[in-house]
This record gives sequence, C-alpha cells and structure tokens, in this order.
Amino acid sequence: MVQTATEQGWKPRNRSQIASRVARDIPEGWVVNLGIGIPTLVADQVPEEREVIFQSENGVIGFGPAPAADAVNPWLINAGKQPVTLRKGGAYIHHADSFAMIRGGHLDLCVLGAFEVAENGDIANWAVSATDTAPAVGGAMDLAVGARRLWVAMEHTTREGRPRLVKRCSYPLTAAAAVSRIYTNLAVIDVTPEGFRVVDMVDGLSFEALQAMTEAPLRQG
Amino acid sequence: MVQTATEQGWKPRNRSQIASRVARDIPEGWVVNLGIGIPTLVADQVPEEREVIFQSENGVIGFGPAPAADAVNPWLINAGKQPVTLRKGGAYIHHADSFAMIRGGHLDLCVLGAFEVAENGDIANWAVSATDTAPAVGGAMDLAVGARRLWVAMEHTTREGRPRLVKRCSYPLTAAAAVSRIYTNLAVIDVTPEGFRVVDMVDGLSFEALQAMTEAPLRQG
Amino acid sequence: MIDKRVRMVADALADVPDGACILLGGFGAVGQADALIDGLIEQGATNLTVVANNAGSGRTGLARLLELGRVRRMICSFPRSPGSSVFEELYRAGRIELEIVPQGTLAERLRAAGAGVPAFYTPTGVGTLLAEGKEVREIDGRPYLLEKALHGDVALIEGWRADRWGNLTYRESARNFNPVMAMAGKLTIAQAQHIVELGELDPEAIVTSGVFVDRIVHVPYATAAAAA
Amino acid sequence: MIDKRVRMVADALADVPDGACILLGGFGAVGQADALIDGLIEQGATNLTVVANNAGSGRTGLARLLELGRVRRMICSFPRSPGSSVFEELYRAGRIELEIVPQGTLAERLRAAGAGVPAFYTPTGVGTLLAEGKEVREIDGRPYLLEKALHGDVALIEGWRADRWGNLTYRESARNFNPVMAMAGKLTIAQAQHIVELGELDPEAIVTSGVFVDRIVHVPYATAAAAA
Repeated sequence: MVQTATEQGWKPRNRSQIASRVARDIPEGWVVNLGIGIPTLVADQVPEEREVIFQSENGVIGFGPAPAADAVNPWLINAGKQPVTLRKGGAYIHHADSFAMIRGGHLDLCVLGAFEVAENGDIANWAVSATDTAPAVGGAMDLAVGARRLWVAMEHTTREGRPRLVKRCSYPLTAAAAVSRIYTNLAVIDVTPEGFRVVDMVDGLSFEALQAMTEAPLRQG
Repeated sequence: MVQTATEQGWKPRNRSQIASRVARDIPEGWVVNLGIGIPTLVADQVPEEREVIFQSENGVIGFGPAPAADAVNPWLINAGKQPVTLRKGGAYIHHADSFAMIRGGHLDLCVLGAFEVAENGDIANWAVSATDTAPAVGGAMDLAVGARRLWVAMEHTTREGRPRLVKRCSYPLTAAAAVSRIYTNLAVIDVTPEGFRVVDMVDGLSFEALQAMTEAPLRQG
Repeated sequence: MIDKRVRMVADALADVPDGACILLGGFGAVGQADALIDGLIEQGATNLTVVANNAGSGRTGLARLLELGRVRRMICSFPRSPGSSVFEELYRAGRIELEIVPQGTLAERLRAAGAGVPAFYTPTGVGTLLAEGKEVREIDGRPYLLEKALHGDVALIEGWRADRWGNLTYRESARNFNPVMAMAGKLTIAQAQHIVELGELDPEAIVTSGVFVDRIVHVPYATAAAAA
Repeated sequence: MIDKRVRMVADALADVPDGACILLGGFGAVGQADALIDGLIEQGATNLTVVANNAGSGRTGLARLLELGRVRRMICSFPRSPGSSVFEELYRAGRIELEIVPQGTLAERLRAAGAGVPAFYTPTGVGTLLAEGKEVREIDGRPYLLEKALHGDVALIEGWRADRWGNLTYRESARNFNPVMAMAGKLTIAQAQHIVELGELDPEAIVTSGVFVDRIVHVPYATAAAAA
C-alpha cells in the first residue's frame, strides 16, 4: 500500500505525523482525553507553552510528558498504563469523579483510535465481532458519548487496504453518531450532516485517489 | 402538665436528661447524625473517652463539642448552624459525599426530633400541615431512610397534652416505618412489629399513667 | 496561558441573562459567595430561578435579591431559618414559587447534573408529600422515587484557595454545596479568599478541579468581612 | 477507642465466605491491594465474583486466583491486557463468566451502591451490544440505559496513609477505584503503606473517610516491593 502510494507521488503521514496534525487543531485551554494508540502520541506534540489540560480516565488531570527512564514513578500512569508526569496545576481524583467529568460533558475533546467510522459518525473501536472473546471496552463508550467533541485518529485503511471510513460500521458500535472529525495517515475529514467532507489531504494525493480508499462518498472543500 | 406530674410523684426528664438517656445507649465506634433540638444536645452527653463519630449533613465528620465563646470558628458549623469543633480524625467532605454517606446506609444511627411517631414507626417532623407555608424539610427525609437506625428524641406530649406517640400520624410524613426507638421526657419506647413497647420509664411513673398520655397502645417489658 | 482570573466581580457576572437558573453555594452563610451575590444584585438580571439550601436571611445577599423581586422561583431544602422573613412574606403573598427538595436529593440532583446522569432513583421522600407527581418504582422489592438532574446556567461559589486554572480548595464546613454546584453549572464563577501560584495547591487535595470552573474573582477575607 | 488496625492479613480476611462478591481496587497494578489478594488466595474462599477494572495479568495476584479456579464470574471493563492470558484461557474454555461494563458505568455503579442509589440512567452504551437486555428510556429527548448499583460483600483496597479510624489517603493515580469500592463494600478492608497517628491526616485532604473502612492492615512499601 505504502509503496504504491509513494510511487504515485504522495507520502502517507506516519503515526507521529498524524498525532502532530491532531495537535495542531487543539487550542490552548482545552481539556482533552487521549485514547490508546496514535491518540496517546498527541500529548507530546502539543508545544509546552500551549497549555492544554490532558485528562486520563484513571483520575489524572493535567498530566505531562513521559518521564525519563530513570525518573519513572510507578504510582503515576495514564489510562494506557504508561508512566506519565503531572504538570503544575494537575490533580488526582478517583474513578467515579473522573468519569463524572467525562460523562458530565466537561471535556472539550476526546481523541480515540478506531477500527471503523461511518459517515453518520458511528464509531466502532472496541470489539471486532459480536462474538469477540473477552472484548475490552474500557472507557471508550463513556468517552465517546461524554466528551463535547470526539475525534478519531487512525490509519485510513486496514493493512489489507480495506477502507475504515465506511457507510455503515461492520464491527460492533462503541457509540452512535459521535465522531465529528477523523485524522488519518492520508487526510483530515469532517463528519457532517451530509456525510464525510475532506478538510485537507497529504501533499500530492488526489481527491479521486482518496475516494478510492474510502467506502463512503467524500465531499470536497 | 409538669406540675400535675410532679404532684403525682414523678418528674419528667428535662431536655438535657433526655439527651443524656439517649447518649447512654450509643456505644463506642458508632457513626451518628444528630437532628436539631434535643438530639443536638446528645453530643455533649457522650463522655469524651467514648469515641463516637458525629456526622453532620453539611460535610463534617467527627465533630466535637461546641467551642468556647472566644474560640468560635465561623467556618465550622453543624447542620443546626451552630459553631462546633473538629475532633482528631475528623474530616470535611462536600454535600453530595455527605449524603452519599447518609443515604448509602453508612450511619449507625440518626437521632431526630419529631412532632409525631406512629406505632408502625412512621415519623412526622417537618411540616405541620399539607398546606404549611414554606415547610422546611432539610435533611430529615434523607436521614430517616438512610441511617441504619432511627431514634426519636421528643416530649411525650404537646404543650397542650396531646399525645405525640400515635396510632397514625396526623402531620405529613417524613418517612414511613422508619423509627425504631423513642426517647421522651417520660419513657424510652421501642417500635416493634407489635407496636410500642416500653423499655423504661422515669421513676415513679406508672404504666397506666404513661398509657394515658399515649394514643397508641403500649406493651410492657 | 490559561488564566481564569477576572479582576472585577462586575466583569465576572456581566453576561448573566434574565431568566437564568442560578446555583448558590453555601449552607446558611458559611461558604456562600457573598461578593458574587452582591454583584448579581448590582448586575440586574431578573426573573431568576435560585437553587440554594436556604432562602436567605436578614435583608442582605439572597434575601435582598428576593426582596427586589428578581427571583421567580426558589429551589431549596430549608427555606425557613431565623431571619428568613423576606422569603416567607413573598411566599405567603404568592409572589414566589417554591420547590422543596430534601437536602440529600438536592445534593445528588446537582451531582447528577454535573456527572451526566439525567435521572436516578432514591428512597428519600417515598410515601411523603414530596413524592407527589413523581414516578415511584419498585427495585428489588423496595419503592423508590425517580429524581432528575438539576442543572444550573450559572453557579456562584466560594472557595478558599484558587489558582489560575480555577482549581479550588475550601475551608472546613464551607465546602458544603460548592463542589457539586461547580460541576452542575454551565458557567461556574468562584470567589476565592486566596489566589496562589499554579502548582502551590497539593494535587492530592484539590477539591474542585479547574475543569469545572470558568472564572475566578479574588475576594480577600478582609473585603468579605467588611461587606458582611 | 476506635481501632480498625488488624495485625495480620490472614486475620483481616478470615471471615470472607465462599460465594462472596469481592471488589478489587486498582487500575492494572497501580493501587491494587496486592497483599490482600495474596491473603485471599491463601484464605481459600471460592466460587467468588470479582469486580475489578482488569482481569489480572501474569500468574500472580488476581491471575493466580483465577488460575486456581476460585472465581466464578468477573465483572470488569478491560479484561484484555498484556499478560492477561490466564483469564482469556478460562474464558475461552467457558470456565468463567464475564460481565463487561464500560469503565465509567462500572465506577458509577459502585458509587451508586455506596450512595444508596439503587439505579440510574446513563447515555453510555446506548445502541451497542452492551445495551442488550437493558431498559432504554428516553429522557428529554435522548435515550439512556438503566444501570443498577453494584454492591460488594468485601472490598479489598489499597491506601497510602491510614489512621486507626480507617481514614485514608492515596498516592497519585493509585487512588482510582479504591474510594468508590470502599463505599460499595459491606466489609471494606484496606492495606496501607503508612499508619499515622489519629489527627495527622489533614482533615481537608482525607479522601476515604474511616466511616467506609472496617479493617486496616499495615503493609509497608518494602514488603509490597519484595512481594512484587
């Protein structure tokens, strides 16, 4: 996939570039929760002088960058169970208070990874089938319905080239009509009442090529 | 009433004696909420070496005796809005946490005042009629249903001599079937599945005299 | 830089609209945002709904707001206090609506609003006058009332220490309704006795996260005492 | 004198019965009451229901309890973690029941149990597989699921500092589920790294009131580290 793409004169964003593209759109002062995977990388892409408050489900408000390997504090982890630090102004709360904040609509943004996003904003990110063995939902459903905005950061297609931006999710839903924007390795796409609308694409990629890798119809501009 | 009583060879308990009688029955380690009126006096009747944790609706756990007049801290009041102190081991919590504690069944005991208690344990203590002007319920309904035990401390009759221990409450209910014991100026009375049962009476008072001042039938011993 | 500090009470309250539902922290006078209430009196918004534990006393603060006819409806648990004559006169005269809510239900309805819980069941009030018009449901053999979340347009709260992110601590029993009202207000404005540098508040002991707070006004103790 | 300290883990756990519903604090390994879980493994109670965010990893602690066949049913939000193979094998073999609960719903159901709320509505999970069998109700135009309180017979939690009344503070993100589980447990047993004198904990910063705690076992850091 990537090879073909390069031959065609464009280069997909790598994971950290996707995260950086997400970070560009997060203004100072927002309260933001980051899911596991690419979203986790977003925190380190926000310049330190831009104050964004990162919240983690396990009750950390205002976490900062990962500590140096020799300065890891085992009591201080994020929701992905990786070591983090606490910024000045940060605080610890318990799980019910943390999800009260999430479910009560107090987060400006949540960025999640996903298997699929449908053109109506449906998101599937927790189970690959209805008979999944021991599916693990974590806080995804709470975040998807609770945050004021839900963005998704993911690869545009599966490794096999199957589109992840679809007409209807084939995997079990995490939440219905919840996603407002998608950041992929190829483009940034808004979910609008009329379906997917392209905000921007990687340099050199044509709209037609992007549409070919997307199941649902795209609108331009 | 009191005069007649004295002529008849017995002496009713005064408010502080009622409170003292209640205090006698509170064992070390209980978590206790005290209502306004006679119940408030109970705190000072528990000997200091007996550790009882007094909880107040406004988020004070483990309050201690009233401060000296020149040591009043205006930020530290009980639910009756009187100045109190905090014992070692005490803590401050917010209102929702305080009522979570109350309503979640974590108090061993609540002692309330009342207008009436019925033989089935119904309590009326917040409004004198269904058309009461601006009745004030406060935390009474929460306490009555939430505490593991509800005791009532009150005068046995109204000033006019009308019984307060009744077959059925005539005033609007605070809670149904909630009271387990009543401490009056004349007696201590349990509420049992068979109705009122006298635990003890003030010296010199006869069972018949007590029954005469009680609307519902009393059982002895 | 996130900075929620607003210099003047008037600026903090400038956009409170007529008809707003105002949450007032405090239990009696303790933990009540006196300077913000005075600011609201000055500001002029009217036709208000006020949610507070009590209905004011004397002729200042909430009682004054009531006396000026600016409150259409009170939602509280304990309107009758020593000195609550302003409210009682208005109520007897039919010039104010009253919704009596048990104190624990009031706190829980506010917390529910802040926590995204639209409604919950409670045993409090079952079989009483306050159950009138409410759904009763039996769960595991016991009857409960359905109670709904209570949202505010504006919460006026009092903290003790605050930083520029809006993180708050409280002082002793002045905590009371303030944290749940901070969560339940669409716009939460706090007055604080002390403003401290970011990082000075112990992260283990911040009671209200700045996430819940929109504006902070520094009202030092001396000012409040002078106003009282 | 109120003194909830118990010297030995074994004594603290002696009366945990077969068939009990056990609440295990922690998020992954952080804030998990390792010494108490090891004690439970020793103690022998079986046919347990375990409520925890995760389903254990490796071969120790909860994973060991599972491997010994002592758990009939897991209630958790995220059973699949690096190293959670013991659970996954049992589950695939049909030897353990699983109830998946969204993490926020799990926390709220525990809090509800502690707070006397038998059931509440939430938007989380509407329209998903996890809504199956649940009541859906529209409130103010939006659909919600009815979720019930989740009570535990025994809560095993980890605190940082404790006093003899059972008051607790936590350390950083080790707070997580511990405070709500302390409230939701009929019998709440805490291990704590430090036991301090009554009055040493700041009354403004006690996170779990001793009112919710029945027994405290002192498990100093060195011991826990050695066990890990």
